[in-house]
Amino acid sequence: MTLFQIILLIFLVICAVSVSFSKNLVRSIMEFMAFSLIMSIIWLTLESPDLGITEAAVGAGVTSILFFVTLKKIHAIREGNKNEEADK
Amino acid sequence: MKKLTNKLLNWLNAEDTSVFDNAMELKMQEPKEEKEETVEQRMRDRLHIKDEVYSESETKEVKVLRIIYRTLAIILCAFIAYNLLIAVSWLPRTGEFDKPVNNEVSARYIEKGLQETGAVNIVTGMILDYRAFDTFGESNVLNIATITVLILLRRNKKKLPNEIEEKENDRLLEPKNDVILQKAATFLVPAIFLFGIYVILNGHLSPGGGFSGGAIIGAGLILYVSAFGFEKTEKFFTEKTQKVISLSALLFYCLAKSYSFFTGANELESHIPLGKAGAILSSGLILPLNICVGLVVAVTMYTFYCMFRKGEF
Amino acid sequence: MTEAFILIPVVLPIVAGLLLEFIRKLNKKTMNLCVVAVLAIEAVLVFMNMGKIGAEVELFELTDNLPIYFKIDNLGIMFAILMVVIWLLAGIFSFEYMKHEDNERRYQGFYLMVLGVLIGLDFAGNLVTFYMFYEMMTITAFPLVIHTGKKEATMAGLKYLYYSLGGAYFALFGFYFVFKYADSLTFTPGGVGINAGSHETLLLICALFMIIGFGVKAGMFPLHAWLTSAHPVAPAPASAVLSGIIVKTGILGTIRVIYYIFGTKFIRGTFVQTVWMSLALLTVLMGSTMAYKEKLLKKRLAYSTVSQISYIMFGLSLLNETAFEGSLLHVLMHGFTKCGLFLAAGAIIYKTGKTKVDELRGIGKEMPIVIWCFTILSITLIGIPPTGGLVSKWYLCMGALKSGIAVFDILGPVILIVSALLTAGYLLPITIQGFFPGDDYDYSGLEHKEPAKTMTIPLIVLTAGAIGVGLFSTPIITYIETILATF
Amino acid sequence: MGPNLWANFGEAVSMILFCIGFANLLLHKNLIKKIIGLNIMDSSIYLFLALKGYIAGHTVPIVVDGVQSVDAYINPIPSGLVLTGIVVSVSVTALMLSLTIRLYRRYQTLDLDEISKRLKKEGL
Amino acid sequence: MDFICNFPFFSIMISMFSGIVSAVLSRKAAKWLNLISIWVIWFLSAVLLYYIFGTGEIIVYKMGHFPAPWGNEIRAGLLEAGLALFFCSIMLLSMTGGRKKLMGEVVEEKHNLYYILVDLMLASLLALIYTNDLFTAYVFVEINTISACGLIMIRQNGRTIEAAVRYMIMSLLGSGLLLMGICMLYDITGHLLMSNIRDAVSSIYSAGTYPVPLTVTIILLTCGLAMKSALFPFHTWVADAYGYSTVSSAAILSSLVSKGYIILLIKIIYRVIGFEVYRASHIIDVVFVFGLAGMIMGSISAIRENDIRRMIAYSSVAQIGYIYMGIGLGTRYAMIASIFHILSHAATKSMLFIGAIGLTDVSKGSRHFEELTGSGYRHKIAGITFAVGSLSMVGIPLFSGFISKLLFAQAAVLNTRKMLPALIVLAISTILNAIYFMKTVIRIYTPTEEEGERITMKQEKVYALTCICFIALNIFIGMCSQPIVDWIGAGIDMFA
Repeated sequence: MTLFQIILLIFLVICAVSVSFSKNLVRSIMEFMAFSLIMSIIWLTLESPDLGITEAAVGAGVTSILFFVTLKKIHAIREGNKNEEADK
Repeated sequence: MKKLTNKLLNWLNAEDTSVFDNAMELKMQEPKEEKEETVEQRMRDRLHIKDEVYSESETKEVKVLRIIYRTLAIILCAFIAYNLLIAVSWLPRTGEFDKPVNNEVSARYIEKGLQETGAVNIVTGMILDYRAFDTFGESNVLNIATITVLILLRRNKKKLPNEIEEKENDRLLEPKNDVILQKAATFLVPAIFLFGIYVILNGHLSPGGGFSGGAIIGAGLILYVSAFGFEKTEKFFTEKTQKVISLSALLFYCLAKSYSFFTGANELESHIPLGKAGAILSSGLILPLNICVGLVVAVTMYTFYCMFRKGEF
Repeated sequence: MTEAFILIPVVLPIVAGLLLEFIRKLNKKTMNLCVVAVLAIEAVLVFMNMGKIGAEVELFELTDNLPIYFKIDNLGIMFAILMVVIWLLAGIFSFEYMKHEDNERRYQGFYLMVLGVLIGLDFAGNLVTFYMFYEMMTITAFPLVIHTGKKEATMAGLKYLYYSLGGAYFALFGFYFVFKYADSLTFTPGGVGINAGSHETLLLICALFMIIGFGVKAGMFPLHAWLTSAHPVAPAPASAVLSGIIVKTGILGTIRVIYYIFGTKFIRGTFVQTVWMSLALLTVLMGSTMAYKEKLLKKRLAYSTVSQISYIMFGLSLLNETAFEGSLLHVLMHGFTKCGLFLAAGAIIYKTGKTKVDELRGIGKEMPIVIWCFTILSITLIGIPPTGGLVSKWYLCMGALKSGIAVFDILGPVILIVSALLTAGYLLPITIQGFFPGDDYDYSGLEHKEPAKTMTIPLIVLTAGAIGVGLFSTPIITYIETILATF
Repeated sequence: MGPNLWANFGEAVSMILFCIGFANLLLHKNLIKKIIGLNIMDSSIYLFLALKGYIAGHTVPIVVDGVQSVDAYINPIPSGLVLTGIVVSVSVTALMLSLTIRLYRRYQTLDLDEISKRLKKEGL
Repeated sequence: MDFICNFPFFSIMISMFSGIVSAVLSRKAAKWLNLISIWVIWFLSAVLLYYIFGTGEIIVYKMGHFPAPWGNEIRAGLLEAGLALFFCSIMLLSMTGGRKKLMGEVVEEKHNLYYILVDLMLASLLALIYTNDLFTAYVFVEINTISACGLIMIRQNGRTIEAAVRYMIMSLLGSGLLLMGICMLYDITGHLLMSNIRDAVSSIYSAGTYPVPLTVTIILLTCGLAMKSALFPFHTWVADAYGYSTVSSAAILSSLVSKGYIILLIKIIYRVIGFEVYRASHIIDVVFVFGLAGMIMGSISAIRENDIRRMIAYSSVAQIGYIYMGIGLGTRYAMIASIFHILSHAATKSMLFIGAIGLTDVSKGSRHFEELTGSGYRHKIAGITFAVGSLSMVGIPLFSGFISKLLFAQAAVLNTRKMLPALIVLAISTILNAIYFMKTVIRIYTPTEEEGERITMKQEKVYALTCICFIALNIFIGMCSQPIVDWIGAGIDMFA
């Protein structure tokens, strides 16, 4: 287990925890995308590129798109931006 | 540090997305999006519910129940984590060769896989030839997921749809001419398609395969739609297209696999040439099956997107 | 396969009842004719079965070594005859009475079905068959209880159902254990061999459970409350058979379990016997006192049923021959008497609509036959010589004295006598008030309210039967001794 | 604790991720968070599997110039299983998201407790 | 190899094929295809059962050109074939019984989708019964879950959507645990085929290597399947899901879906872990305790309900508790009792749902007890069906419920350590059953003066026929239980 992999794994944990901590749904979905990307990189380092490609295409791609569409449907994105403006 | 602990506590009590403090997804639509009286009605409901939740009468039991539930859940999670970690600590070491996992099964896949399936990519050969039944079930999972999404989000044309569905339809927002997006899409979409087709066709030679390629093509379609709007795609992709493509692909899959299962089980000789290893047209059924899976996946992804966006094709 | 004929009396009424439920167009007269015909045929069949003692038939197996199995023995045939006779009489009575109730068809149909189930109960050859018919009886008798469909009737019916099912589950609970430890579940006189091994106490507890469970039907003390609320609400003929017959099935179950499965040796001298006896005596006393305090006529009779049935329970709990004879005699006697009393009450209610005891002043002048029958039956129940009550109670007391169990051999007879006095106290005043309403009573308002023949004749027959049991008690005793001889 | 905890660092991490996802699924009231937790749970299991197949020093199971010996390639089975699993999880995710949309259209909220309260109030 | 040996494979493929094709068919065509395929599978399973009875040997069928540890494999013994037959018949009866309701409750253009769901559900159930490979089992468990969710929310009102969400969350937790267990098992044994895993596990167990991971694996598998099959603490979704979905969905869900998971658990116990190893692990006591708790709590919450269908749903929670109690007793006899109870409960519960829907039809569509008063007179056959089902649930002799209670009691008596709690809880829960079912039956048969619409048998011939078939099935199970018990015993012996 190389140092690189270990760092990636730690990143993974950080992403997962911050997903559940972040108040803003858009942010948490961003973090989930990062999670999937890191996961695909880990799989590439684990000598299984099939999984890497698939995860990158699905987890980071289609799933996140579906998440965003859902957020738009439930009127979370607009409100979320408003909140951020309010924070500023 | 203190902030962190607070955050942790919040997380444990799940107060971060509580109903009533600034949780954005619980705000209601703008009044202009719906009739006044419905808004007032819902406001009244909301206030009423608020009273119900936080009125002195109910607060205690509700809170107690929540606390009990939370504590139980946390205890459960901690218990599971502890056990799993202990179990992991007893498992065979990662990355070493002499483990029960590396037994005659994987050995045969690796050593005879090329001759028996004709696939250079052993993983593809395994999932599409050795353990094809699982993969068949998997594509059926996709199929049935599509069915459920259709059931849920499909707008039925018979009875006139209610105003919420009307407003949910994103076709109202079109056309949106985003020049940058369209320019980028004109370059990107063909490349994405080509890449996806390459991945599908070389599924048995190189990493990837039907599923990833299909997902890539689906993503390309989605990008195309979001750049150029729906009326472009509605020209070539309708409900009929989806039905025909997925039906034919799955049907071919079903029949081909049934044929090979049947011949295999009854010790008949299946007349499917394996071809020369390494060529595109090789490895028997794997290439067409890859294509089928790719088609199904691409269509499914695009169907998901359409359904989510506007509830129709 | 001629043996299978013994099942005809079981099947016939059930089929007839079901037909009656489903055939719509059938005017009252023909229906009553059919019912009485079925009852008569039934009686004949049962009497014919007397010749077939020892006949047995096995239908099918529920699970391995749990067959549905019928066998005719003396005890069963005796109960069967009692049931079928009383059923016939009460049936005839009901034709007139049910005129002022609606949907007769349902009533008569279930009435027949219950009879069939009861006969099956008598002929049941092993515990599982017995239990099956016991449950079926509980279910089929239920419509009779709630027949009037009033709210209190439904409530009483619910009470009846829950108590009975609960009691049945008590019995079932013991049944599970017996099924493991007993050699077989077939009723064998003197008890099947029970190889308890180290689980003696467990099995004794099971025996107690089963006694209590069947005691529920017999209205024994801890679970008697259903009886006094269920019997009064039912229409009079139904309550007559309920409290004359159906409570007896509890007795039959107890006899079957104790004398035919566990065996008297297994129980004698254990705490089970003590608890059983004390419960029975408690019930005797409590029942009579409650009856004494009660103002409603039918309810008073129901309480008296509670106490009288516990006489039988007490006799059984003594576990010796004399008491056993006394109990069976009391079964017959009480069957006739209580059925007659309820019918008389029904006749009174039917003609005058009076339900309270105080309203019955001068009733004897209005319907003399009914009240005479009532009087004779009361005397029988109290046990004034030369009626049947005396004989059975005499045997019970003798058995108690013979049994030589500390305290109870004295306490038992005392309590029996006290309760007999109480019985006199709560039954005779009706007669006295009925015939001698006192000087201030104006005889002007009297008119002749004698009910129709179909009501009086069964009453008279029952009275005659009650007296007959007293007069010809010797042949009955000899018959019972044949039963005892098999132990 | 057994001897191999540090050697199985990756598996340990995947287990922790599993439990984080589990806790998300149990504790969050917001459906979107629940769904993300579900995804995290699944992909942690797939990480576990992929680590199981990994053998240090071996390469991708794609036959290059005819070398077909066990000590050249990693174990192909877990990769196949994970491929199947990813499909399942994406289908389930899509289903859950569409359920979310419907739920929001009906109740204008994503909080199951509040929804059940409103149901109690409406009494249907 | 005989041609009949293809039948398990045929039955799975036929249902999947009809599921795929129905997508483009019209409503009627889909309905007929569904009906025909179920019938065909029924006949295939019947022939298969007969054949296996004749030869008395297990059919092992390799899916593809490669033998077992490399390719997939399905395996059919006595128990599998019989269960397939039984599930087909229950599915058939539930569909025919609820079809009229379906017309009213589901949007007309989504009917063929409903039939697709049912087909794939049947396919997944058959695959769960027949498969001999753990990962295949997982994939089909997922199909089962998704199609069950579809069955719940095909009738779209707020309740069903919410119920579907709750159901999905609970069962996804369950399948996560299940998958994790499978992976760990794969790691310590290196196999995915059930037979090989059992050999490996027994060698591991005797050699004493990996004791901890083995225990954790057993815990994970059991918890996952228990969660999915609505064992007591995880039953929150049951009431809404069974209570508000369309009736054939409710019948299928309550009588087949959860049972499919339990069948899988039993397969895992016998064919993967090995009965002895499983009994040696202490998870079995936990299962026992949860089963007892479910028996009590389910009945109590059923008593508190005043909505007939929710009441039935809660009672099925209690019945699931019975089954797990039997598994927890941990003897062969108790396992036979559990499987018998799976059969009898499947028959009875679907019957109750079908009867209840008939009753609610004649009481202005309301399912509350006040409205139901006297509905037994307004709709005769439905009333009789419901009454028979209730009697069977209460455990009156002649009906199937009595036999299963009897078997449970015998099994409990044979197990000295757990005898007393099992028997006491059995008695209590039986009495509770009696309380709420008898209450309902009396309510149904309490005459009322107010005249509702009446429905006679002639108006609904199919429905009446279905009800009669249900009653006949129930009484058959109740009276001819001995051959069934022998068959189950033989099937369990074939497992090992």
